[in-house]
Amino acid sequence: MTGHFPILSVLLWLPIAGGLIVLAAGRIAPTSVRWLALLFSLVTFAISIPLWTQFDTSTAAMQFVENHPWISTFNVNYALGVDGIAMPLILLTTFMTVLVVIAGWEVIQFKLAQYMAAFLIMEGLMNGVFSAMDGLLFYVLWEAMLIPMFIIIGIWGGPRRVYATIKFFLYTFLGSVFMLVALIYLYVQSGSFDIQTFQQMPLGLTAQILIFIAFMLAFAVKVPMWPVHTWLPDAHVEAPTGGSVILAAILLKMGAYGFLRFSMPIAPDASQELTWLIVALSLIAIIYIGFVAIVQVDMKKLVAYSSVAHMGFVTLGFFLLFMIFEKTASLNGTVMGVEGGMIQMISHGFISGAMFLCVGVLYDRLHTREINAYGGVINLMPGFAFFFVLFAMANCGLPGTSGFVGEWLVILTAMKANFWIAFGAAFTLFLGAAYSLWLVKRVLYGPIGNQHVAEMKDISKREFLVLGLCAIPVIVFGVWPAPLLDVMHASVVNLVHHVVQSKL
Amino acid sequence: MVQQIIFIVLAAVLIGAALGVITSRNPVYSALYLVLAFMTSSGLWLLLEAEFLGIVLVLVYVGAVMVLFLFVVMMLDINTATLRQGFARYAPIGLLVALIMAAEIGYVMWSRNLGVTFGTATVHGADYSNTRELGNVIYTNYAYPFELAAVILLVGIVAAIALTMRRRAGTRHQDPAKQVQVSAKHNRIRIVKMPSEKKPGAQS
Amino acid sequence: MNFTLPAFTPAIPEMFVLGMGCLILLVDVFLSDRNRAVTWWLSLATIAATAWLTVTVAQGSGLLTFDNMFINDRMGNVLKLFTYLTVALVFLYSRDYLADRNLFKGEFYVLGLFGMLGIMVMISAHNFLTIYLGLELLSLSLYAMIALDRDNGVASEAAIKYFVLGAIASGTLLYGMSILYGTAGTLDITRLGVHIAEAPAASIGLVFSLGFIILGLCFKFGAVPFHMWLPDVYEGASTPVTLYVGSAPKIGAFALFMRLLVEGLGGLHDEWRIMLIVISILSMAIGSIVAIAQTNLKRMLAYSTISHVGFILLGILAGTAAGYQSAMFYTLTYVIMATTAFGVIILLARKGFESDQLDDFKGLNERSPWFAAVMLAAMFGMAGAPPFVGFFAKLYVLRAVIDANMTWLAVVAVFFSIISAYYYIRVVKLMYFDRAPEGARPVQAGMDIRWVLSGNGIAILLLGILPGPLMALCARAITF
Amino acid sequence: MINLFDFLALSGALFAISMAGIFLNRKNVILLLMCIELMLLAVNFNFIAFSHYLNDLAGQIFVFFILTVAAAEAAIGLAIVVVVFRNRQSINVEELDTLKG
Amino acid sequence: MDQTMQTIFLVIVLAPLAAALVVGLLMRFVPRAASHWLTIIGVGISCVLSFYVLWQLTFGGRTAENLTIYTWGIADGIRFQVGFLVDRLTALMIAVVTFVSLMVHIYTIGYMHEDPGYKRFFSYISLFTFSMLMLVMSNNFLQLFFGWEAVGLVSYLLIGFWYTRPTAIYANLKAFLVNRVGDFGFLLGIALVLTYTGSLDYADVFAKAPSLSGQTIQLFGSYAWAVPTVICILLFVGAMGKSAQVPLHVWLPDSMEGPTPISALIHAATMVTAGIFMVSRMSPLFELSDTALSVVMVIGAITAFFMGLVGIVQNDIKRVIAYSTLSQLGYMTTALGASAYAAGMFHLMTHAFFKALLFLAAGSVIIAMHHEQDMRKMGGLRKYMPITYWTFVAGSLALIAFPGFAGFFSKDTIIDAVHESQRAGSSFAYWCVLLGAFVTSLYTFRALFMTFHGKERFTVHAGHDGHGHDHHGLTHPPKESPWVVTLPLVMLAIPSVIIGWITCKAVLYGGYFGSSIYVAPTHHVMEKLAEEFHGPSAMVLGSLTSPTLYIGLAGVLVAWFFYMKRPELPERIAQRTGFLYQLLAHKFYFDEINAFFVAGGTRALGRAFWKGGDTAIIDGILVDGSARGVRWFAGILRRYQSGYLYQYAFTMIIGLCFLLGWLLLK
Repeated sequence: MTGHFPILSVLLWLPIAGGLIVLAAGRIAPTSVRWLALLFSLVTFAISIPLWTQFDTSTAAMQFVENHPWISTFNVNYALGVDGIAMPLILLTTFMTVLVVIAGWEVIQFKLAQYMAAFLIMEGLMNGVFSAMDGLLFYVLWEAMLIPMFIIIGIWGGPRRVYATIKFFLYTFLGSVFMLVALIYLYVQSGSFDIQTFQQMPLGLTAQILIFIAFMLAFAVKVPMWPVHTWLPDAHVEAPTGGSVILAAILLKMGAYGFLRFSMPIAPDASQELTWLIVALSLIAIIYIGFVAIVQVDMKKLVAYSSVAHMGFVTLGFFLLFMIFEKTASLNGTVMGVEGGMIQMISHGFISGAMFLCVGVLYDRLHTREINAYGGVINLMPGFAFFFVLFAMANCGLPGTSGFVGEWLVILTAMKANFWIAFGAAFTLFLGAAYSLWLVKRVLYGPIGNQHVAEMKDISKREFLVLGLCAIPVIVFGVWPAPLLDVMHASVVNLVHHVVQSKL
Repeated sequence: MVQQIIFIVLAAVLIGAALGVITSRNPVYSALYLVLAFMTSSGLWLLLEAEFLGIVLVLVYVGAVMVLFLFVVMMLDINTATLRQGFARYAPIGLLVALIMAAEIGYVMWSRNLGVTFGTATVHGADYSNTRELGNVIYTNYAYPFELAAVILLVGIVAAIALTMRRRAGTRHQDPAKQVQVSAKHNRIRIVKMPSEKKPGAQS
Repeated sequence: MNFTLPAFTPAIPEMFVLGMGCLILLVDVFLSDRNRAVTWWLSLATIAATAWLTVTVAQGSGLLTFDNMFINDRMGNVLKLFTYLTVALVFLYSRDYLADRNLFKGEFYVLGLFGMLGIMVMISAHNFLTIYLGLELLSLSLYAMIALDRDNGVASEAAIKYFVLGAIASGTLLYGMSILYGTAGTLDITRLGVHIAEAPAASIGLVFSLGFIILGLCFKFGAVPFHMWLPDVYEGASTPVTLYVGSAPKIGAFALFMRLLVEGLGGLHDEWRIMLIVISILSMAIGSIVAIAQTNLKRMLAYSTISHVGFILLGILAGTAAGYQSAMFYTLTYVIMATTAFGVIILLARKGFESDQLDDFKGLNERSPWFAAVMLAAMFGMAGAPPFVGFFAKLYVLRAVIDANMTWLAVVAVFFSIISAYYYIRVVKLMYFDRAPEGARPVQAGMDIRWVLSGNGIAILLLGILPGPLMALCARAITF
Repeated sequence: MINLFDFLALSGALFAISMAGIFLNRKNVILLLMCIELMLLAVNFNFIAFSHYLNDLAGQIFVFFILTVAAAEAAIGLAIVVVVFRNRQSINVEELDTLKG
Repeated sequence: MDQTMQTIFLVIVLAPLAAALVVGLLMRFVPRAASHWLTIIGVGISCVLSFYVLWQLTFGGRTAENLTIYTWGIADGIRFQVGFLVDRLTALMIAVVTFVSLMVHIYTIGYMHEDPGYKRFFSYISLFTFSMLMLVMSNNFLQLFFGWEAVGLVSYLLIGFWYTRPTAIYANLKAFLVNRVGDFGFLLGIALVLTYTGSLDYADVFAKAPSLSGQTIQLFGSYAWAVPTVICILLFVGAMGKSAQVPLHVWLPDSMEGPTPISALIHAATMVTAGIFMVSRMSPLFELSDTALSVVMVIGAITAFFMGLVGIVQNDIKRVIAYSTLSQLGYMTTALGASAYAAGMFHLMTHAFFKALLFLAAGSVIIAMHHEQDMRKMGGLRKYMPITYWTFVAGSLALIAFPGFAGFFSKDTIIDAVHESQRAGSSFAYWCVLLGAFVTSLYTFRALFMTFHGKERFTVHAGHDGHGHDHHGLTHPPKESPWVVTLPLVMLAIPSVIIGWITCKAVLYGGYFGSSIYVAPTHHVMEKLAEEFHGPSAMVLGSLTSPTLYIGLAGVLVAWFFYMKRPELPERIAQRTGFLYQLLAHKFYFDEINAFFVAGGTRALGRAFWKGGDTAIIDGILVDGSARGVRWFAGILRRYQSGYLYQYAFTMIIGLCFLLGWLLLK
């Protein structure tokens, strides 16, 4: 179905072109950089909106498809398309990029053009990752994205940025090269890199398990799942605010997305076999990491760990379906888990992004992330305190915020699978509240901590705008997630029906 | 029968000379042992009806290459004492490797005969000239390699000169670049103006 | 005595280079240092003309001449064209560098051209004799070029090491050839192939000779355990020579593998595959690991070369057409990336400053963002990260390996590629994350080198985004 | 009449000796060069013997070229040795170790 | 007609929300006066409408309404909806909630008039009203959970209202976390409900409830638990959190750190009763499991008695009332456990009135004492603030179930019900609630006497400095509070006195709740009582023959003896019975245990995971360790590249040997 406006290609290439233009502008007209970057991100966001408005929720088929041959030798195609699983993530990407650009407005002084360019380029690549229908294209974009992120953390990061960024790069590189081997293996078997071909082709159990593990290495690192999560706290802590936001809001989602796109449909039987593993790791992430988050002394680290814990819900939600199917041999109750995971992804995108933005707001004023360096901030920054409490509450899954929806659905599903899994998952109620609100208590409340705090100014209009933009979806999807659920429903149902059919 | 004896004698000498090359304490001796080795092997080649190569070996190697070796060895008068230190230390491993190598080669050559069978060599009559045979092909079928060999020699010359030629002070040499750039008008003739002489006794 | 004059046309490029080499040698004698540039221009012109000639006399299917000692086929021509390109790049990059160190002599270019001729001979050699001669022509030129910087102790040390080891290697290769000759009774590649094909079982002589042959070939490539010369030579030689040694000869070496091992001894694939597996794993391991400990960039790149060679061997040992194509693709793209990397080193060098230490790259992004980006492309390209061409090279090779049911080998390979990624990104880290040391001057280099180097870097990216054509070229070059 | 394989064994012995020489003379570069010459000699033996027993001149031609190349090689090698000596006042291998690691 | 009802419900819910949002979000632009008018109007509207609804349902002959507002989301065919179920149970609750809330709004004008956070406070309490209404009007578990958490949030915000006080922000964090522990069980219970009934809609769930009774679930090993038992216990855990039952009661006393109106509204009248309401709402489920009900009853009884004991030794007037709240909640829970839901709900209602009254009165005292809450520094206030005094007395009498007062009808019924109940643990519960009556009257009148009677233990200085916060003493003698404070007192005093008379027949025995509460025929406690019930007056007379009354009076006497007659005695007794006194003074050491084991344990565990797991093992050994390993290995390997020509040659030759050897051995 060619001929229509190549919206996905535009979403992929426009930001990249924008990035290059911004780079050039950095040389020629440094003053215009900010506005150019904002312009490009806004335009991209505007272009991405039709994805939602013109999206056909009734079908699980790929939409807005583009397909051109790319590397004939390998029968690789430049094939783009989105379904209900990918589309919301693309909007999330375009939306968050706008925020990041605004957030970096005055904060970044050093090499601003490169900073903005890096984010724009990354936006394009991420859109590509979510819309790629060809395995190799997916991999190329997936890997290519490491480079700008590597540089963002490395140049604009904190004191230990080099360690953090190299750790980040090698960790993710380690994961993804094995995925590459798996992809090539699949290619050799099927003679094409088309993901849907992969999903249809039959595979032996051993092959499936090996492939599943190869993919899992890549995705588990990105998600990140315990025990390959340790790059995340470092990367988050050292990255500049914008970097942390993108990292938490979108990069992590790519891992979970990979599970839905590759691991589960391509190796369903292996997924069935290894569900116990994923579920166990997810629960560890929820509980173990929750405990770890409580005792953090660094705000960003705390939020980072909370991200890990929340992503645990995503993977848990995805893989519960195998357990339920094994237990009840029926599909009802399975879809809810996957949808819960999806919602958790989206909402975590907004919430963690917002949390990092909040931390950034504080950091810009006091230039420290030590929790103990703050205290009684609310006395001087009531406006900020409003948002901070709101997002903290969303972070601990308060009903009425989007953070609740995912956890709710996943826990309900978990109970179908097994009481104790639900029991473990429900720990988040306590742990999430504990680390979020203890943070709030120590940072916001109490008498004014010290004279540095006493000099803090309340959020500027720009910061208000950014946080406000984050708050809207958090509330809206909290009180009315129906549209989001509708969008992904058809695709998820299709996926679930696909993955419970053995490929042996 | 005679050939057998000659072969055995020469082979023994060759091995001995080779051993001498690698064991003698003084590089000059080694070089001379090498000369001996070449001589004997040229003899052995004659047994194989390779007269031309046998002679070339003597001429080129003994006559040129080895002389060059000796020249260099003597030019850089190297303190042979230091160069022979620790000679024995690596001898065992050296011998071991050599023996393994020899064993492997011997195994393949002797006990397995390379896994192929050879017809006996045709013995040519007295009218047969190995040199003519070579000459026939070397400028025809092998013109291309011959040219390449020429280039290699050229490279050798260029390299040797470029690496070793020094312009020492006081040595006389001509520089073509300068020669072609001279112009008779400016560099060669100098026209000197002289005042005309006065007549003697003008002051008197 | 019946002899028919062979067809010269297929070999016209070689003859032309030979003639021009001698001509330049003569002309150079009559040039004063002031207008030495003439030599430079002549050499570049020669290369351009040769390229043109090569294209004009190019033959689709292999055409043999000179008693089947010379073959002009598509693979050969593609390889030759890339050889010209690389040598031309070497000449372009090296000019200012040499001038600064008054090495800007005619000999450098003459030897360079003769070395190129050697590569060409190797590429289109179809007989042990021509293979050997081409090899020696190249090697001798290289020895001389390395030692050319004759007041530099390090360079001469590198030269002597390279020379001695090279001589041993070629001696060993010759020994292998002699046994081959004896066993197969021929020096001709095709006939050798036929002999092996017809023989009921591989005779032990052939198998035995294989060991010597592989030593000779792997030495040229610099594969473990015959790699020892490589780091020392890379570090010791002056950067332009390193650039030369590190780029064009690899193409020749690849041709050597193809002619001797594949076309000649292809029948013994099962024997040499296992050896190459060991060698390539060792190469990847040593190359990836030891490079981490390096502080000298040239030396680090030397080790990275070793690990890349490991990858190239992977493609060859796969033993399928796709495998050879992938190895060719890898070689060519590697050469492009290597030229870029060394080009940047040369670019940053100044009179009395080599900039071959890793620390010399600190804060390059502040001094010259553009060339920092170019170096970044080279580094990530070598690390095999998309969207740079290095990724597709690895992909191509891995695909061939997996296709040959050696997935485990692919896993090993990617594992080492992770380790090697570390030292590549360390360079990026130095350029981007570290502050420039005091008194670090902005890049000062001629426009010509700036432009060419930029093009070189952009090529890494463009080939990475659209690798199709080059892949297709390799696919068409090797067909059987 | 002498057996081909006697010659081959002889050349093999020479080859092995040259290898041993490389191991034994670990200091003097010139001796290393001489060992290489020995190695080439062994090769030549092989070729000539084979060409004789195969009744094929190609082997001898090859030897011819080997001799030529070897001469050039020796020239360059010795030139390099001289250069090294000029720089280091020594050709002791154990002193040529600035490049390592 | 539905349409109008729906709009009415919506207005009831949204009016406070709107007010809250306007005042809260536009705080900067809303003038001070407008803030309280807006919210009062908002709550007022919903109060009026609530009473209208109550009227309609009670006398208007309207039946229960169950309607859906909008679909929150559909996942997996399960429609999560937001809707209202308004039957008499709900109607009663919303009436109580809105009424008390309105009173508190008015009261606040006076109580907070000098507080900087005036507007914020109003927006909070309106928001609370909204949340509470959502909770009680919900017709499904999702919305119930929403309201459940929302009231928790507001209570969190309000306890920490004075966020600069360390104690306050400690208390609110504690409150939220303890509630979260309860919600933990609650959520699991809901999940189980969904799992076994496939719906979260009350109607469907209750319809399917009987089918649950047979099913079992295996939790530990192979022992099969009855599903209803598990569900109900889990749900009740939630109730324990919200309604502060032992051992999750620890947050309630601390929550007194919040402003007094909050204590009245949230921590006495409404929010804490959410648990009671929820259990009654879930009666169709609870009725399925005797085990669960026994648990409920025992927990309630324990709370009722032991928390009352603690109340005796408190000196902070608000804490005394707080503990009394705990114990009264215990009574309600016990009633539920005895399947006397009606009694529980009835006590909930009456308690809402008189406990709110008591808190507000206490608040009025606190105002007069300039935020001095220690009763030992009060006394003899009666003559200064008569209205407060008399309303307080009314409240106290209601609290101690003095015959005729509201509390009497509800509490006596509960005691009788427990007496009647045959359920396991009922006898224990009976003694608890019986003795509880004594304890109740003891601490209530202790508070009354210490505050209003006896000699004045406060000092009055000449007014040199502003407020008495810094040192004990007032700048001017205490005076009666303004009308905005006293009006609510009176308004609340009236129902505290009379509501029992009016409604007890209907609510308790008249089957007022009808279908909204289900009692299994085997659990017919109330029916039994109904047989003995002959109208309120008869009940009052009947009480003269029942031990309860005298036990209560005994408590009053004891209080009088110790705190009026011989005020020095308590000290001595305290010293004598050292351990017992300490035990009570430290509230059975619950806080200490929690602080040490729960909080400390959590932090210790977290630190162990972090330093031990992440930093040491994963990062130290696996990640950085491997990196170090490679670097070390590289250092080793590079030494092999020794720079010696011969070594290079050896390597090559040995390599060659291996190649050849291998080839030959193959």
